[in-house]
Amino acid sequence: MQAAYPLTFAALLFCVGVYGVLSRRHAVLVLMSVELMLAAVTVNLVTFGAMVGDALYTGQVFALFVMAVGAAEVGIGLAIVLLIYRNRASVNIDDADLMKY
Amino acid sequence: MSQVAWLIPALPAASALAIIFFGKRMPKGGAEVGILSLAIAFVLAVVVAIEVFSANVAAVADGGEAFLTTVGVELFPISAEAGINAGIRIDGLSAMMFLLVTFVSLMVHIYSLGYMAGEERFTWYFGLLSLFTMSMLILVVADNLMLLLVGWELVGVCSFLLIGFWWEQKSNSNAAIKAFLTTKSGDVGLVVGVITLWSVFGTFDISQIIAGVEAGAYNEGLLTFGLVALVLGVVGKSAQFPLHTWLPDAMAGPTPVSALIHAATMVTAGVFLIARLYPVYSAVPAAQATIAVIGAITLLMAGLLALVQDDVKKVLAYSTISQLGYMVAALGFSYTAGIFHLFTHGFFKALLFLGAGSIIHAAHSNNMSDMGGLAKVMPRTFYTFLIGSLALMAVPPLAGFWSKDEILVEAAAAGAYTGNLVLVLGAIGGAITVFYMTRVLYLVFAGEFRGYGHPHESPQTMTAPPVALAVPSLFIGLINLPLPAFQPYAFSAWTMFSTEYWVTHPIEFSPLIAFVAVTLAAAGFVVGRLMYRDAPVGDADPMLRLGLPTRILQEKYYLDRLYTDLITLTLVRDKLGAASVWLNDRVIDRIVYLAGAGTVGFGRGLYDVADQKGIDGLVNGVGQSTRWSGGRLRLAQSGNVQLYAGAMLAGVVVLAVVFAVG
Amino acid sequence: MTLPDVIMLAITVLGGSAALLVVTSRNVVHSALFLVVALLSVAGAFLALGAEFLAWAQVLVYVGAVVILILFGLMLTRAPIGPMAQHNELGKALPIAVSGGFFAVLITLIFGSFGDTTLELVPVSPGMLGEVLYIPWALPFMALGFLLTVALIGAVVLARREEGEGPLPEPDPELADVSREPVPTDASTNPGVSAPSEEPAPVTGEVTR
Amino acid sequence: MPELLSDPTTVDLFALAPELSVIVAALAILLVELFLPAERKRLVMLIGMAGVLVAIGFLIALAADIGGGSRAAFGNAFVVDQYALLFKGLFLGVAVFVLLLSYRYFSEFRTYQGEYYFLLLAAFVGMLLMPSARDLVMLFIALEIVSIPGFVMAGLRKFDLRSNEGALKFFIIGVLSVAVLLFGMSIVYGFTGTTDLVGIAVALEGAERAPLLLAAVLFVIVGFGFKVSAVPFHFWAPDTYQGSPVPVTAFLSVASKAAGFAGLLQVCFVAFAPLADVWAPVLGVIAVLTMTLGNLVAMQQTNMLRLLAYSSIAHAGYMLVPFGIVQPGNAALNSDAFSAVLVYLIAYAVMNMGAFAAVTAVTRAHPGRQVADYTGLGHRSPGLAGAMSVFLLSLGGVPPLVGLWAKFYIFIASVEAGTPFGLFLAAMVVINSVIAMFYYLAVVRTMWMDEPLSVEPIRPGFALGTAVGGLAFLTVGLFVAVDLFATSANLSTLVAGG
Amino acid sequence: MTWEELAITVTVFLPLLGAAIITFVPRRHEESAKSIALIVSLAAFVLSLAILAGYDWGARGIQFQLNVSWIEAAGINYHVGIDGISLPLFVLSYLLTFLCAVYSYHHIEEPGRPKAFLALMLMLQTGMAGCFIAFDLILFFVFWELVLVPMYFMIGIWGGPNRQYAAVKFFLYTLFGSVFMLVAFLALYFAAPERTFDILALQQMGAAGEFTANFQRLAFAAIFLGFAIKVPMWPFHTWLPDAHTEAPTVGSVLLAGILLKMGTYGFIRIALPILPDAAVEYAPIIGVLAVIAIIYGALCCLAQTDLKRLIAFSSVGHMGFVMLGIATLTPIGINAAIFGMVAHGVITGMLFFLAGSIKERYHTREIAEIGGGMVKTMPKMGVVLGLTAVASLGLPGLAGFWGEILALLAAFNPAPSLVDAGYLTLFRVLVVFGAVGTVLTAGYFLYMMQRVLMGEPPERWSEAGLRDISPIEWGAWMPLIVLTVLLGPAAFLVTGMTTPDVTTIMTTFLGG
Repeated sequence: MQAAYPLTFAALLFCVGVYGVLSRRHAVLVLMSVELMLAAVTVNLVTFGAMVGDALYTGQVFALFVMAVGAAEVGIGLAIVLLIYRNRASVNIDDADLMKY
Repeated sequence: MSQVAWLIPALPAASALAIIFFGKRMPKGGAEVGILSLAIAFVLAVVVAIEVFSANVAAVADGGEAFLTTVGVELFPISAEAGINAGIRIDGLSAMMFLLVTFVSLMVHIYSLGYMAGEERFTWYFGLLSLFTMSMLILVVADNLMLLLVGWELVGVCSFLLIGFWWEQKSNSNAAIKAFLTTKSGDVGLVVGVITLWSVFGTFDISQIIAGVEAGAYNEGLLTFGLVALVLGVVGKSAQFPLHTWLPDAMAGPTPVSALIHAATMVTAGVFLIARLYPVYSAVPAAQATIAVIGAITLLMAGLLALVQDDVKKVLAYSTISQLGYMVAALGFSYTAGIFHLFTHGFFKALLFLGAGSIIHAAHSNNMSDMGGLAKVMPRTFYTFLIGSLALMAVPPLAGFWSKDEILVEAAAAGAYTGNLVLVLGAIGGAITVFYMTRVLYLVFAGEFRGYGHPHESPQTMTAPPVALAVPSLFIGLINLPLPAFQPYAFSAWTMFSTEYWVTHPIEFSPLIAFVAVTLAAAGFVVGRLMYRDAPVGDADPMLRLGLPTRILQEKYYLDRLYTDLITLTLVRDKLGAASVWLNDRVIDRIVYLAGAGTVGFGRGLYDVADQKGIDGLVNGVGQSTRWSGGRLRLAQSGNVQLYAGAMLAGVVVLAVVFAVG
Repeated sequence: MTLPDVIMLAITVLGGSAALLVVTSRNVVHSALFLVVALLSVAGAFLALGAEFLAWAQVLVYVGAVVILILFGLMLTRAPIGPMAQHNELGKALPIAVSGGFFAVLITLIFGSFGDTTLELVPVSPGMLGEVLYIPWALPFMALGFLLTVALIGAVVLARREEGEGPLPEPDPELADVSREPVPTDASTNPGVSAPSEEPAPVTGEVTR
Repeated sequence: MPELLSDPTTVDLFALAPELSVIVAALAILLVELFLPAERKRLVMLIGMAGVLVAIGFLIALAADIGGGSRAAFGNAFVVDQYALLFKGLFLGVAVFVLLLSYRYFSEFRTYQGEYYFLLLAAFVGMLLMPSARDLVMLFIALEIVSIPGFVMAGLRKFDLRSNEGALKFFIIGVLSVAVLLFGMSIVYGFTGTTDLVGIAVALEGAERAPLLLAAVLFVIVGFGFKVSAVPFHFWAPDTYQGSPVPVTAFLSVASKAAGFAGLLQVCFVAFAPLADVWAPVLGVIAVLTMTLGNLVAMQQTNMLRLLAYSSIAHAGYMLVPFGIVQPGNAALNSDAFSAVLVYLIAYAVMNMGAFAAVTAVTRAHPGRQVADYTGLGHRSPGLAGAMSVFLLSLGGVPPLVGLWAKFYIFIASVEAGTPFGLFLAAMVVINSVIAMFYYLAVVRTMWMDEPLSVEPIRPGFALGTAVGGLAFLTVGLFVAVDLFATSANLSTLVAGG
Repeated sequence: MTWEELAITVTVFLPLLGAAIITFVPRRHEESAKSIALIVSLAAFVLSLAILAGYDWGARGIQFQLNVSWIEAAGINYHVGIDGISLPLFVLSYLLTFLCAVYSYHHIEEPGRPKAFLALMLMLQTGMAGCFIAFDLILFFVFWELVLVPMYFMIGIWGGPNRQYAAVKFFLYTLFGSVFMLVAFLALYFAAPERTFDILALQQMGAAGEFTANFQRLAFAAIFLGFAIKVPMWPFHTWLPDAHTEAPTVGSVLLAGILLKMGTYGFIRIALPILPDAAVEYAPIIGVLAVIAIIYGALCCLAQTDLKRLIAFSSVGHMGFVMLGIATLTPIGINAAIFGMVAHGVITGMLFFLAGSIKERYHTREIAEIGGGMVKTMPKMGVVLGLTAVASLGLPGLAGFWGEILALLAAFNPAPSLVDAGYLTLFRVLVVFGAVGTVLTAGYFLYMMQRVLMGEPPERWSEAGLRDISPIEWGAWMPLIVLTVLLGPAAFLVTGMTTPDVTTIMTTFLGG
């Protein structure tokens, strides 16, 4: 299998995630996009793990860790979003500009 | 005895300290300490003089070396090899000066008892007098130029304090400041001169300098520059032309002060300095020529000014300047003539000033216009004043004749351009002197009293000193009779600095010059008597009706206006001072302030323009955002987290490209 | 073009489009569903690459737990069922520029250096992975455990409702303009202690250039 | 690369002692807090403090034990050497003071005090792991352990919208940069085949410089750049500092920034050392941008915390300067640059923590956090104002205080580099410190030379008082004894140890 | 550690210790702070006298030397010692601080708070004294900057009307200068064959010509800027009038008495010996700037209406003479400079004390408002002011004279290396201008004395019953008055100490 394909898939996912983070109004959507980016990283890691083929399967172990951390971050992200929602009844990131300059 | 001659300056110093600290509590307010100390000093001076003069006479007789003792100690090192030291140098000249200074100062002390009686700051006055005498004696006795410079400036400050004694009136303190600043500007020359001599000979010590000159190993041009610079100092201190304007104004001080300072001692300091360095001057003809010329100009210029003065003290002041001109001119070519005239002039000019003091005290005014007819009322003062005037007018048997005549003889002997100039101007000057003194005599003593109140003879203390001074005015001339037989025992021998100079420069008597001088004097007397017999005063005074010349003389050749108004007050203080302050506050300070404010401004500017216009502009330029109204956009920190994220990732992308390429 | 290549390409197309739909769909719930498809395609990629354990882990963790969590999140924040304006005030210009730029850079670089390398796939069994995981990678593994507990507690602290104890969140007056019904407050809960709340410095105070 | 362990049982627990004691303390706090009544909950901090002190005890024992050498655990994935000990000492020291700061501040929150201390200690565990981690995976996890509690703590003032907003911004930017970091790490792993730092360095030595690899190196640096708040990644700092509770701001500006630098140091000076000629100039430019922007914007601030935020960004700029002058292969210069960063970090930690301690004291009396609250503080409570002046002047680099040495070392390193770029950096440091003097001096001036708003003095209370006093003493004391930590911080142990 | 080595460190850091003690004095009995300050400054002064007594006048080279490493990572060591050049200023700084402590027993400007004021003063003293005994460039730099903060606070809090502007100006001016100086020190550190900050070692290297010509030119330029701002030399002096007029009395006494001397001392100790070739190149420039300062300072004084500002500008003039002495690069010149510094410290310190007391009684510094006649209203104060003013204008027989005359003397034939470089005529022109400067100085001082001392006192003051010099003031001023009079004839007190070491330092320039 050509190594480039999974890598392109990962890159595609990553960039779509970036687009999602920058453009969506809804905070939860931003979280979803972050998940996409992390998923992209895991694909990348597995591909490189296969390519390198080292005894410790570093790639795959690392991917596993990334997934765990991703899950943890979603948890925190949602907690923050809920907190903001309860205080302001709106999860629109544009309003979050109380502090500036 | 000369080893311990340093006592002479020490005595007045001790008395000065005593008076300043304990004067108030003394019965006579400190005056008695002053007089006592000076009396002892005078006695010591006489003893030293006898020792020195006899030694010199002996030296002349058996062809030995002139008397000279120097005792010195190093005060402090200024570099590994050089140092500043203080010491005394006793020779004929200093012995003579001891006599003159201590005697005149003693007379002034006694005289001041009466004159200054009842003065609020009586003790402070006597303290200053002692302080002044001390500094003059330091100047006289100093064995190195640096100590001489110290004495020189101390004398300047004391004269400032004495002239400005009644400093309540602004005019007095103005006069004092004027005196001090003019002499101080002269001192610039002195300082530069002393430094030049130091750099030429590598030492301040006078004897080493003289030895250096005789040895002949020195840089000719630099030495000339140094000596001419010293002359500038002399011009300032001895009130020669052009720095003479301060002396007449210095009359603002008490008269005894004028007598002491502006007749006998301080003003002669300049002449003394040239005499002290005579061997050096004689080695540099250019320097001697300058001296002669300056002396000649001064004696004539001052003499003319004396003609139009109404204030008796001002007349005497200008006459002093004129006589100093004589001395300086004399030193152009003859050592003995110069210092002899200095010696004699000291006595009779002090006498005249003390007399003038009594007159003013009696007439309660300085101006001759409200005096007159005082001969009858104040016989003792009149006779002593007369003797003084006759001596000044160089009437033959008296002191003035011998010393002034000697100058003319020496001038004639010297010949050449300067010698003849001094001879001619000297003679004319003599006539003018006689003329203005007769004017004074007639205006003050002849005719009726024009002032208010009724004058009376001064008390004993104020008439005794003039009498004491009258004696030397009468007979002092004889000590230097120009007869060859008498010369080895005469004044010239006493004060010579080297025997071979005494041999090569004898004192002769030329009947022709004597005759011419006396006839001129007589003519001056006759004209003076004619004009002033019936004491025409005020605008009736013939001299005041000469039109332009009178005005020029009254305006003192406009020199005063040039100095005080133009240079010191307007130009220096107001214009330059203000200009430099303006430069300081407006220009330099402003530049720095702008630099300081600049950075803050630059910071703010950078922050306003680059920071938020720059990055925001770029980001928004790309996005054709509809909702991004002008109001909302302000600064890069716009609070919108996605903008942050966007800016950050844009940065990452740019950096990635740079890295990839890099 | 071997079989695995074909599979991989298919997965790329499927996953890519699903991801695009996640970020572009107007309806939030639809995005969540498309997210599931995207993550499943990732699991497929793992299988294609021989990481079998990872694939199932992916399905279990992401698709199972995370997406459900996100759906709960949407529900709790009462996200509107219908379509909503998706784009924030930034508009689409910046995001497209940045992500497009990123993608272009990455693709060129990837093909630059890995264009021709081929992977010979050695399937990694869960046993082999497990063996490696608990000895050499023991420290990161334990640390990760600790990390998860911390994240858990952090999330609980933030998300917990506060009426029970501690200072009640008085609405920030300066945000009075924001339409929100006040949270029911019973005055009895917290006696005297007043929290050092941020006294409402006027907005202009806060905002100075 | 943690090679295969022959004998799994020999896990060297002693090496992990400091981390373990802190973890135990954290967990103990969680348990004990349940049984304490509301007003007694603040005593929980004492347990935390005990844990930290025990950790310090272990640290000293470890230092005595290895004395210069190193001690590996988990197949040298976790190495304890002089470099690691220095950093752990710094972190634990900072932990003591953050705890002191939080004691009174959080006692009023009455609710989640236990959780706060747990999160705080957890973050410190992460930091303790960071310097000993010698491979990318462990670095990433340690970084996460530090960041995640940071996100939570930043939002702890739940009733205050600013705090939530700060947390949100911190979270989004944080997660984004972690994603970029991971992406970079994966590519680096792809190229070098290993995640062990020294292994990477060895692999990079020979490898030809593929553009993707260079980009990956950048991505990894970006991850740490965020933590250190260097310029393009600094946007979160001002808002988060202002929003979060003051002790947390202190924690963020000192502790997590130090952790960022610990990671960056290892990554740049060890892993990517061969590529130094690529990333050094870029970091140098970033350093200058960070310094200048930080100082210039700080000049305009009127909110005290935002001022300190921009000031800490500026200081991050100063600390990045040595990264800009690294030259591949020039070991002497690199080790000087390395120790310059360490010295600056330690000095910065002391003076900045002090400044925040003083700000905490003042914020309790003036929640407005405006710079104007400090006018006339000198008359109200001279001790506090004195300490604050010491910290601010030290941040400005005035001599009798440790700040001078910090800048001095940076200065020496950049002048020693001899390259025109080094001199340019040195000049920028000089200009920036003069500009910085403007706003530090302005605050000091308002404290002493203006009339106070109200006369009643500000009582910082015992815990905070000791923190402020202790740090002030350290700021002056370290000036004299700068030698203590200056020599021990050198590159050789790190490179050899790995 | 024998007393020999410890003496200096104890003497320098005792005031700092005193300052610390004072800060812990509780606010209730703040008055006791004054007595503590008095005791500490007296003890420090006595110690400095002990060092003076123990100092071997004949010997050359450094005595009481202590050289222990401080930060070996950067090669900085705590190298202290004292030699003929630094001893007079060292002792003078202790004398002035002690007198200031006595003076501030009753005279602390309006925000009061003696605790803070005295602590700052003692801290200032450590900084000042430290500068003169440091023989390591960085140690010198640390003491140099240590002085900045206390003086900034002193001017900023206890100063006159626009004190804050003056304080900031003072702080940033000196900071700006010192930054350049630090760059130069580092350049020296790196250029030296084996890297060291030690001044003595660098002097040997300088003499041996280790540094290339244009390196020396650049390094000297930077060092020149740092010191010139402090002296202050002509174009950099604009901070001085503001700082002096706004500073409290004690502040301006110490500022004029000692702080200005740190700049000139720096030239003698660091700039000249370490960079001899550059010194020769820069000497004429320094000479010209010095003479401009003399003339410019005098002219500005003529136009001043504020008594304290007049004294400040007079310092610019006097420091001009000191710098002229230094510019000659001859032993006599340096001797003149050091003597000038000590004399200026004593005289101007006294003048500022007087100005402070006059302001306290007349509540104004405007000469016009004082209106003259002070000798009548306050005779003792008048006489003392008169004496000090006369000493300041350089009356021989008092302290001010030797500094000026010896500087002119030295400038007349500067060092052989300068003569070979063809600057002989330039220096001789400078001598003439310097002499003219003395006349201008005499001018403005007499003009000041006329307006303040002489004339009839306006009735507003004559009945105001101004009290004359109080015992506290006598106590604070008597040593200075005695010194002003004593240093005239007994100048060996200073030159005796300085001559041996000055000759060693200046040998490099003696050349031929």
